[in-house]
Amino acid sequence: MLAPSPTLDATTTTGGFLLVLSIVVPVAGILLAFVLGDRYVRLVAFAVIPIGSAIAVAILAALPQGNGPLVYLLGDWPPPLGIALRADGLSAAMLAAAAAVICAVAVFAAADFSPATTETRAPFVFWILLLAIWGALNTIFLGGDLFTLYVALELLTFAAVPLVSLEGRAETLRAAMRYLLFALLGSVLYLLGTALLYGLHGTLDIVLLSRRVSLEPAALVAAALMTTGLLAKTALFPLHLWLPPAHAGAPSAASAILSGLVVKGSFFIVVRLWFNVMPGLPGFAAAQLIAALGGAAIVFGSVVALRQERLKLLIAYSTLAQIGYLFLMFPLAFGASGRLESGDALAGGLLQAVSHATAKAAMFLAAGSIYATLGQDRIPGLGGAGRMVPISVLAFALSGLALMGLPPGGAYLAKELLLQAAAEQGQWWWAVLLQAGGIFTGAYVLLVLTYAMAPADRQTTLGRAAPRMGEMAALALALCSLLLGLMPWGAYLSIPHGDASDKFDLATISKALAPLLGGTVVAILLGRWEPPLGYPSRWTALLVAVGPVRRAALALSALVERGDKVLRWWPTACICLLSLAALFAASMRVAF
Amino acid sequence: MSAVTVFGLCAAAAVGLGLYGLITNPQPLRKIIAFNLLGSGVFLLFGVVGRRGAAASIGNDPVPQALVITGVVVAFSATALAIALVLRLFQKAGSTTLSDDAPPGADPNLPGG
Amino acid sequence: MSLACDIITIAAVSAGAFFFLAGTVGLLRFPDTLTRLHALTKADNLGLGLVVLGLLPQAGSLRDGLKLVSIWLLGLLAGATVSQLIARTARQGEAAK
Amino acid sequence: MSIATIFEIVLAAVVLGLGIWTTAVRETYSATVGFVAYGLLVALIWVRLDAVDVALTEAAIGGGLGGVLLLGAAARLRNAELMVTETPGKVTRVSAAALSVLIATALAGAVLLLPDSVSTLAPTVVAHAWATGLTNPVTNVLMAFRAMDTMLEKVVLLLAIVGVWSLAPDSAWGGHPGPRHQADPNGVLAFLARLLPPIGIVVGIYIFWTGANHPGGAFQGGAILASMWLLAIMAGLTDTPPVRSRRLRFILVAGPGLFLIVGLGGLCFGAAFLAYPPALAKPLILGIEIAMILTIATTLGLLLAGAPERSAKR
Repeated sequence: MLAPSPTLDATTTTGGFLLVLSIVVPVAGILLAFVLGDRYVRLVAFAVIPIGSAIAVAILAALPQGNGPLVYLLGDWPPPLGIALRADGLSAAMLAAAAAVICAVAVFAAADFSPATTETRAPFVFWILLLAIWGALNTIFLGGDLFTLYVALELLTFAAVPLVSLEGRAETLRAAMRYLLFALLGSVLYLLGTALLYGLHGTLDIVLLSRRVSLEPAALVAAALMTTGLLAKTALFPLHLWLPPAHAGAPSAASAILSGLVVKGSFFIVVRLWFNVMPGLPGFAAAQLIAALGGAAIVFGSVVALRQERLKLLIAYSTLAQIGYLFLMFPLAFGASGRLESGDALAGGLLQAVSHATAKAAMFLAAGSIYATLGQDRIPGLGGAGRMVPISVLAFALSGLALMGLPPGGAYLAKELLLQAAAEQGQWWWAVLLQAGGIFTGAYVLLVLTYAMAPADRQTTLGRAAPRMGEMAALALALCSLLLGLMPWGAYLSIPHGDASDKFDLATISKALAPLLGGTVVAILLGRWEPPLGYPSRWTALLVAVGPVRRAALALSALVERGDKVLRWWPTACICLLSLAALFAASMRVAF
Repeated sequence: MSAVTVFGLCAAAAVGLGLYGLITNPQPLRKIIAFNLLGSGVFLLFGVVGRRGAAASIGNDPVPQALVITGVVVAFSATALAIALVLRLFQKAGSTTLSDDAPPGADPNLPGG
Repeated sequence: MSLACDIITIAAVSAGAFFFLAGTVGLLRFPDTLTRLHALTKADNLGLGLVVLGLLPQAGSLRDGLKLVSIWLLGLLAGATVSQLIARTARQGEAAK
Repeated sequence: MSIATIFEIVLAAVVLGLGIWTTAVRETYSATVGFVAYGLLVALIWVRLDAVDVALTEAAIGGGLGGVLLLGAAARLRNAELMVTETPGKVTRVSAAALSVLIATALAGAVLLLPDSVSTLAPTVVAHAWATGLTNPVTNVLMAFRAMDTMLEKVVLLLAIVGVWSLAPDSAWGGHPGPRHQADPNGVLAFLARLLPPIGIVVGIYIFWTGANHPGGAFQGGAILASMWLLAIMAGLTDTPPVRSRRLRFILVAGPGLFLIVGLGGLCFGAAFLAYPPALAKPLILGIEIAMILTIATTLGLLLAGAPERSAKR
């Protein structure tokens, strides 16, 4: 992260206009697509996406040339009166990730949502909302004002909810409704916090606030409310009631966007809030609390994921676990003193977010192709997928490897940075969770691959052939995630040199093997389904040998699943939300 | 007691009421109404904050006022979208319950698509 | 002059408030829709009219006065239409029973 | 204690009483009616807080259009209420109440304990009013200093329309939103729908026009225009336009579109994106607002009408 230099905050820097364009171009696309309608909707999206991506690349290129963040003052009004857009390394990384995912999803969806000669509902809605999500995310990554961020968050919600219910079935409508209501609750809590902060300091500008915020009761209440509100929108355990049905019920292209990008929007604002707006406020206890929720999410989400019968639900629950993973960086970055200590950990966390965005989107796209070809996505019925849609299965496997944290993936580099920070600060318990996260990911990826590589138990294909372009888009995105560790991140995130993944020695290999081997064990213990036909009898013998342990493990995981049902009940989730707000306020109080 | 105190308390109470209603009311439409109560409480809080900032012969800081007007529009759009969803859900499923159909502990439903 | 104005204001607004009070009590206490409507329209027509009448002497300019009167007229119009509609719906509801 | 304070306390108590009633009453329809009354009284609170712009908005939305929206939904959902829905148990209710009280108390404490050194932008806003030539400070903030928020908010409205439309059945896409209203052409409603709109349109435009220098503005005026349109629709005098109508689509993006174009003009030829040259500021802002009032009125009307239900006649 580049340190914001105080003198540069209040003037527009050269190249600042790029920030405006990265918001304005998708917005213009929305308006144009809405007016033209008919078969032009997709055309407009395809015209806007390359331009927007070029702008993201231009920002990436422009940032290292200045000595500080890019700044643009909207209307030439300096804060606190006006609104500033700012791009630091974090924003640039997220902008690039968003552009990559949007491009891949657009290629994937080109066939699914191709407009007919007369206008039809689904393509019209999908392409407009895709551009809307992009515009909203760019605003979130660049916005320098807490209220602008609120409007952008709402823009994101309004774009995401109709995507969930695009297919119009009753259960997707129900999922969309729960998502909308819970997200609205989250954003209202965020807005409450903004009101208090304005009352305290008379500004909502992030840089100005960071200089003014001090330890006051009202600031604590504001920080706690805003954090919990954003966590509800991010679906951090136990506030995940809306996520699994919403992400699993949406069309695959939409699921990829929702899971890969939309939850990162509110996550990014949490990061801004904790690291930029009020770095002195949260403190040790609150950082431990937020990461504890993350740890719980990893264990809980992974165990429930392993019990899912449908592939898309499995991936949705895995998103839940991966979201938890993102929050492990908080205590490592803040350190025992409660001050921002390790920029490495922050860089690791953001890198994790970027690599999850790409890998998870690739995974959903691959699952979408598999689903379309097989006509269903029951995991025990995946047999034959390896032959029918080899590219998609490969994309699934590669994105799985990237998520597990295998070199040279972005997640690998992120995990190394976080482990290093954990070792330096003696917070070994987070190191354990970091490894556990990789192992659990290994478990469900291996589980799915085992069935996908098995021979088909029937010859007929029920669905239609997946379009080749879509499969390639998923593969490209998965490769992108797997190669993230090789990118020159130094200019954007504070990553120490010499840590790059060009040393493939024994230690690296053993690190790579740990999630695979551990994952196999976990998959055997917690996988619910009978092994697929045609597998060697040794496999069955092994299952018999570990029978009692496996039964116990399965009973335990059944219990966890029942717990998930309770937590996903509306009143329980809301009560958890309010309790968390109280807990955060209390833990922040402890800190000083 | 000044207007700031009275209405500040009123705003906080409206937030509390809205939260309670949002949690405990089972019907989506009632949840939407509760969300609007909650929202109006938050907006009033902005108003109280702005009233404290009365200066330069303006009775209420114009910036929070502008934020509230924007917020009211957003909240209204949210209400409209939520109501359209509820109506469509009712039309499609014949009920407006938000909970999953599967009873707790049972296997998840087989694919519906 | 201003004293006379104030007296008119106090008298008329108080009378208006009384009609509003009476109308509200009627709305809450009367047994069926039609009688309740009767109470309500009294509050609208007379109460609002008297309040507007009382405020007229306090109006700063002719424009403000016109605004006040038009508020009363619009209130009358809306009240009359809505009570008509409610009464009609109520009668249909009775006929259906 | 002055009379004003007593009035304020009574007002707050009545508002809260209505809020409690709205939350606690059994029937959804009653709750809706309670909420409409609540919204209107909250507008009075805004007047007492000396925020007349917000009061107008709150009255138009909280009590007005929002009320119509909720009442319409409650009427259509009457049958749904008969079905048994899972009511949370006592433990849940008590803990929910306890937590809500806790949060409300914390908030009340936070507000009342705000430091005495008041932080406000009011003097800054007034000091920069020269830049636009408008004297209503709220309009200045909305249209100049925080113009980005206002533009994005218009995009939010557009997305709400897309979201509502997306709920249409595939067969009805492109058709008319909402049910076709039938009313006795010689009845009272039709009479009112002929008599009121001319007055309403004048009032709406007045509120919009006066917004440059006095409380009012595009949104408040647009809400009144929208309600006049809805009245005509409900009286069966006119129908909602089919959603595939190109002209309708154009009106719906006119506001944010013009905003964007003016903003880009500032980026290319002026000081910055969304910066107005001082000499042209007033006409530019008024131009954007004229486009916006059309967009807002149409958007609000269509949000109330709902998803397309009837396919357009070919």
